Amino acid sequence: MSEKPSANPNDGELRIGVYICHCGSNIAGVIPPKDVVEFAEGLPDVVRATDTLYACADSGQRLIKEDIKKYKLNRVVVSACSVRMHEPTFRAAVAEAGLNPFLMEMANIREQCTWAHGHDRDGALQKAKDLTASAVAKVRFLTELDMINVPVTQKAMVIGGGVAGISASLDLAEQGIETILVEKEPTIGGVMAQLNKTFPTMDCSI
Amino acid sequence: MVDAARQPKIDVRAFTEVEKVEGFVGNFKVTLREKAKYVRADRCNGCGACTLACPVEVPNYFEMSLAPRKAAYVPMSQSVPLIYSIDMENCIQCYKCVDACGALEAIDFSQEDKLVEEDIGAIVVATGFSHFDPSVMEEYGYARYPNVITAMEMERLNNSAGPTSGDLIRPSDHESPKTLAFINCVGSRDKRYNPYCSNFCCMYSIKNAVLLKQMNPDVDITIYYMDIRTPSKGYEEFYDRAREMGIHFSQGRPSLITENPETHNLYVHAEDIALGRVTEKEYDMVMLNQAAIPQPDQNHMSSVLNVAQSPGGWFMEYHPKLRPIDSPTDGIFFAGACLGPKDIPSSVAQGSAAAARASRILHSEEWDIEPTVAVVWPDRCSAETKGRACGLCVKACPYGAVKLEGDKAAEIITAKCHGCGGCVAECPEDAITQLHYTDAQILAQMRALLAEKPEEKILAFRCHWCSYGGADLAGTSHFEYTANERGMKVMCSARMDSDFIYEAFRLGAGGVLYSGCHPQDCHYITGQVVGAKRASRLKKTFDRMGMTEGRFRIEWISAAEGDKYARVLNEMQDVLDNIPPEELHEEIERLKPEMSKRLKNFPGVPGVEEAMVYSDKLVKAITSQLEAK
Amino acid sequence: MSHTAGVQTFADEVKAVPGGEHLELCYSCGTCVSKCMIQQKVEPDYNPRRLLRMVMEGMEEAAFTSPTTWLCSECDLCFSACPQEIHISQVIKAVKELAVRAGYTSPLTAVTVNEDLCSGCGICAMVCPYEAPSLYEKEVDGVLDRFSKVDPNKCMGCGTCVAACPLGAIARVGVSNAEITAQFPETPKDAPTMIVFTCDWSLREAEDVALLESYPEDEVNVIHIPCTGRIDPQHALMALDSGVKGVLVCGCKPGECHYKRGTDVASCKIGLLDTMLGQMNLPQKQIRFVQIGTQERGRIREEIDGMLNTLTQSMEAMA
Amino acid sequence: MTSKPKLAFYWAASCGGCEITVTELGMRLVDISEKADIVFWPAAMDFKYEDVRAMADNEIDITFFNGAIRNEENEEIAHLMRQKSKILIAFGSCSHLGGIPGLANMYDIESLCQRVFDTSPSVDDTRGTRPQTCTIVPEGEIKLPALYEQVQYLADVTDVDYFMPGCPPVVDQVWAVFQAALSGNLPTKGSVIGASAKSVCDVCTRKKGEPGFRITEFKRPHEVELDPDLCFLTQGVICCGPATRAGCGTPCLNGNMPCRGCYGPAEGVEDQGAKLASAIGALIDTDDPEKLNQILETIVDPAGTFYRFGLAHSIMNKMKYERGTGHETEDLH
Repeated sequence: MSEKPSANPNDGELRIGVYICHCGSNIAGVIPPKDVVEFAEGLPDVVRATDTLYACADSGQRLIKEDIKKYKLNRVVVSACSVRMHEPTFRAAVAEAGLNPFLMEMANIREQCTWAHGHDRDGALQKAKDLTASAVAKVRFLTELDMINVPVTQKAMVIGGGVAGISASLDLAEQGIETILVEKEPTIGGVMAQLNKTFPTMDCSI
Repeated sequence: MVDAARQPKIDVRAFTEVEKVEGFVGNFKVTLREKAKYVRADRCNGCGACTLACPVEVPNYFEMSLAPRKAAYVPMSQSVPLIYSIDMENCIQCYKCVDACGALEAIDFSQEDKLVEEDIGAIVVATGFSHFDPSVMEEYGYARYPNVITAMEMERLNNSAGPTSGDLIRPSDHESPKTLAFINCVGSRDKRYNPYCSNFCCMYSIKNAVLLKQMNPDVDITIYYMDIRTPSKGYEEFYDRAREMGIHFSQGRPSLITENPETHNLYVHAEDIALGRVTEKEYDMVMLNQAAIPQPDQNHMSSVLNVAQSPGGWFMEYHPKLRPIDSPTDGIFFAGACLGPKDIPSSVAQGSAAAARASRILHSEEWDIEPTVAVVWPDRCSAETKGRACGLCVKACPYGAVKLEGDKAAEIITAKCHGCGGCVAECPEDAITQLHYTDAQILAQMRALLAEKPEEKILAFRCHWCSYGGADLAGTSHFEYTANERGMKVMCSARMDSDFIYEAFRLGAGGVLYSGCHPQDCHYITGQVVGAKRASRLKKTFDRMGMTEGRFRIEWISAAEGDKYARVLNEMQDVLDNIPPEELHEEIERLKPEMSKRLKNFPGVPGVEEAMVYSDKLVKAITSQLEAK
Repeated sequence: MSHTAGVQTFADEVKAVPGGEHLELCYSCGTCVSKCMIQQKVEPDYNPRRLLRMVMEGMEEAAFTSPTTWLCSECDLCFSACPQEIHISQVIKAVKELAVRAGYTSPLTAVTVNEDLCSGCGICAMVCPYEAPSLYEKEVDGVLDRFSKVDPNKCMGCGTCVAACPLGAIARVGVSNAEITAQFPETPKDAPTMIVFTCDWSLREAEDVALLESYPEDEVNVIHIPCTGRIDPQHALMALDSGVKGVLVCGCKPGECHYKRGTDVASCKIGLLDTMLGQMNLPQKQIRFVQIGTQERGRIREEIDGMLNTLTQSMEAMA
Repeated sequence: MTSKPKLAFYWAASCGGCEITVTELGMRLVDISEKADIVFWPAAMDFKYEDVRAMADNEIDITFFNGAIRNEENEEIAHLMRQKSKILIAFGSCSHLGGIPGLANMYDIESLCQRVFDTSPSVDDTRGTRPQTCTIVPEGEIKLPALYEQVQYLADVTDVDYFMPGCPPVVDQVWAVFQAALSGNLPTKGSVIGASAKSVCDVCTRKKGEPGFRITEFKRPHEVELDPDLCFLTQGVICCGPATRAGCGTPCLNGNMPCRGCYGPAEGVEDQGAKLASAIGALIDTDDPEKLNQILETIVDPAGTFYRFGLAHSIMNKMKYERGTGHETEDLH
């Protein structure tokens, strides 16, 4: 990555699609998604804004993929849940539609909005709009990126020689993976080795 | 156990500790400390002659100190690996073991701890759990009453390989007890010690009761419980069987055990919930089913591995439902009770699960990592422009990923860069940017969030790994906080550029939260340190400016601290609520020129000016919509 | 149970009281019931766990008439034992306050004030662990005079005020000065007679209580008082003056007093008395205060036997 | 021959303050002398014991006897006055309860003598001088009354009709008693006269402690700036008022000093000091034995504080001297 990054990556026309997820009643039970859609429609460069019952469901992903083609979208905003939840899902979806996955941005209007402000509907709605606008603002400046490939050392380490560690080591080793099993005590076995017969088989634990 | 020892692909390194973990998925470098055993593994044949010869006896941890071992020892006869060691802390160096070992010459007093480096593609962490020490619960008299024992002690006393060859006896008089009480939830489901359910103790006490009853049907066993939890396959049936065998179950948590000072018999005081009556029953022996607790060195391991801990100290999974085996660090996985108390079947299952997660990586030649790395604009770097390298980027980088030589512009070694953004924020020339988190992107986001009534808003900068997770947890736990919060996410607090904070206040933000991981949890080793230093500098600057205390706040919030995230935001809202609006307005206006002064170079950062132009358009679109309403 | 939104339910009222906020956390483990001694010693239907349940279920009437509401003396043994950290005594107190407001009265016999003797010094009001006595003013023969009055719903009957009242103006059936001194034994000069003043709560085990009665009366004479807060140094001195050779006061371990502070009060008083005996060059160990913890099963035997031994030995030495 | 009632005053082991109170009656003494004859008053007039001995039994109508019984002479005259008087009044704290001299009962005679004749800072005598009951001088044998092992109060040695407390009794009360006595209006025998039944707190107007008030440290009056409107106890200063009989007119309280207890136990109090320990001990706030000792150590001389005037009258005194349970031979503290 030695080439000079472009300061102005967006020479072409910007076409942003915005998807507001209901997440069943998780989001829609607190705020009307349609209001956010209406708001998003008024934002610059947004050519498509719509709500969807479950953006992460097949139907939701299909909608986004079809829209990318139909509306020639080159940026996507998904206002739904946490990036820790579904960022990989939507990145994969836009990638399937031929868009660089890094041109998709999520706004977290569930964990960090409707769930946290369930008793302040007006506040939650205003926040959902702002978070969506903020994602729209960000996608304007997103650039196409490629994942970085790194080589993999095909060797595992398992830390802890109790029953979980032994199980993991055996499974790895039986797949042919070199595995180092590290145990701080002089013997592996962990707590299990100290036990008398164990449930449910009532056999010796060792 | 034995299978593991026999499996040729498994290299068992017992008596070894993990010292350091560096690198990233597919490319970890792990430093191990192989502790000196004073016995050469390549020569020891496990004959045990050294143990026989050794004159020193010390308590054996493996037998819960109920039996001694020698200073030359293996913890148990089936130890894997069966290599003896000399416990140098207790060894009196009489060298009798050396004589006993004879021609094998396996004993080597010159051994020292050895540091070994290993290249590893993926790591499974299965460090297990420890046991709650019930002596802190004075009401049960453990460690004062000889006949009150723990479940682990019971395991050894009842074990044919144990110190009594499986004969259960009372410590006070070595008689076999006729009446026993088992007490569940000792130190668990107890907010004074550990609030969580310890998961396996119900089945565990039933198992022990059944075993004892099978050995001796005359023995009378009462299990005191609050709830019996038998959620897995076959568990409830086993519980039924225990009841049918005549094991007594008494619902009600004992509040007190007293002892007859002469007979050392014990009296368990409890309410029989079904009767609503207090009972005081006499027993020969009482077993306390103590809670599982995190390993004593779990905090240490957490910082070695750079992984976060849940409340209570267990390791924290990346997502409790969707990625229950993953750590937040790609390539590190968890299995077993280090994540929380777990029984054997679940631990085995998690071991397999972790192996499966890890083998995705280990079976690949290459692995993808996020491209959110730092990139230099060489024409802005002072090394190139002024021939004078300031070196701040080098100082900020926890990974040594910045190459700075002579008067050549700094260069980022992409393979080493983990993408914390510390160098980007530290660079005084704004010569470095971070892909996917450029100044322009962040500025555009901020301006959108502060488009309307900024003085009412609290702009919250959160790092991706901890505070953003904390905010998520606040939501999933439905800990409600002020809806005036407006969240911004960057990868690490190191990326939270002073310019962003000045800009937020220049735009008129009511409050700004600067939050990231606790120092020991930081995903980027020392990223948090870089961020924290900057934050405290900012705090001092704002104090000097006369900003109301609490409008700028620094908090370290882990992904497990949803309650803290909510509390901090609500406290910040209180600060704003307590400033009369006209005073707040006056303060914001008064400080704006101060902020602008400090932002004079900001518009020159590539992309920033464009972001300003664009966000003006966006802000107009937002405000006009609101006005239309 | 109608939990209509917005309406303050019984449970809500209780939860609003400090300490009551964790009410709903109670999972009915029964620790409080067996930690407390009231059920075993006084009232079989005493059950804090069930009272909490009644509150949760909105059973006002049942809660107001439950003995638990009235007998809890806020010793807080249960609080420190509760795995859910519910401040049970404060929940019960809240219920009691609501019950009093609704017109219910305490079934306990409260202390009463004799206004002919009361000088309005206010010591009773200060020492009471329950704030039951307070001072009020009324006109007597045209002059405004100050007296103490006792709120019978707050008084738990520990007798701390009875002992503290300098003028003997406070009394309750069973614990008046006259009733206590009337129990002093006729003392043969040559017998190692001792009096054991024992509070109602420090001996948890039935066998320890039974032990007290097992000694010959001319050796160990037991006087039951509700709480060692009732101990009056005057009585100890009067007993010794009457020929008793030793006085053993048996109370609860600090922090375990059934009436919050009676045992602390007793150790202050006995401490003072001990110092004064020393100043008079009188033997100090004739009066002994033992504070017995809930887990000290059998300790009372050691204490009594020990004192009897000492008394016998010193009598033999004198003879 | 006069038909006026006869009065007598006597001063035993005491400071003489009680006699001064009588003189403080001033012109009212003239009134008294008009209505009664003073037949014996060693402090003011030249009467001899022989004059009294010469009187018929019960010839004196009322004797005001102040002072404790400390030596043979005190006791002898106590018996004499009893014999010659219709009414014998224990006048003032010393004769009522033993008073300040009674505090000597904490010590044995030898250690008292050591203090007085050997170790007192103002004494410079290494000869070990001790008072002798009998000394031969050229003129003959001189006798001094022997000191008693303990200080007693009047009722310890003879039958007393009335008790008039105070150190000293206040003038107005003395006047009131004279009037009552001369008009034959004294209450039933054995009563405390010239005082009220209730305690000093009854007439004290200071603000009392709030419920739950606790003492964590005791202070002596000079160690603290005392608020004249607050109960002394709430300021950590020991006040004997709660167990002390009222009637003094509260001169100490008016002077912002706590009650020292000179009027003795109020009605209902068996033992003034023990009762004060019971009342004040209940105000201490601690459950920690070490802390308790620290607090108790801030009470300098508890026996002397709580029994300042009544030690000789206390149960402890009885235990020590009558029951023989005292260990007189033990070393002093």
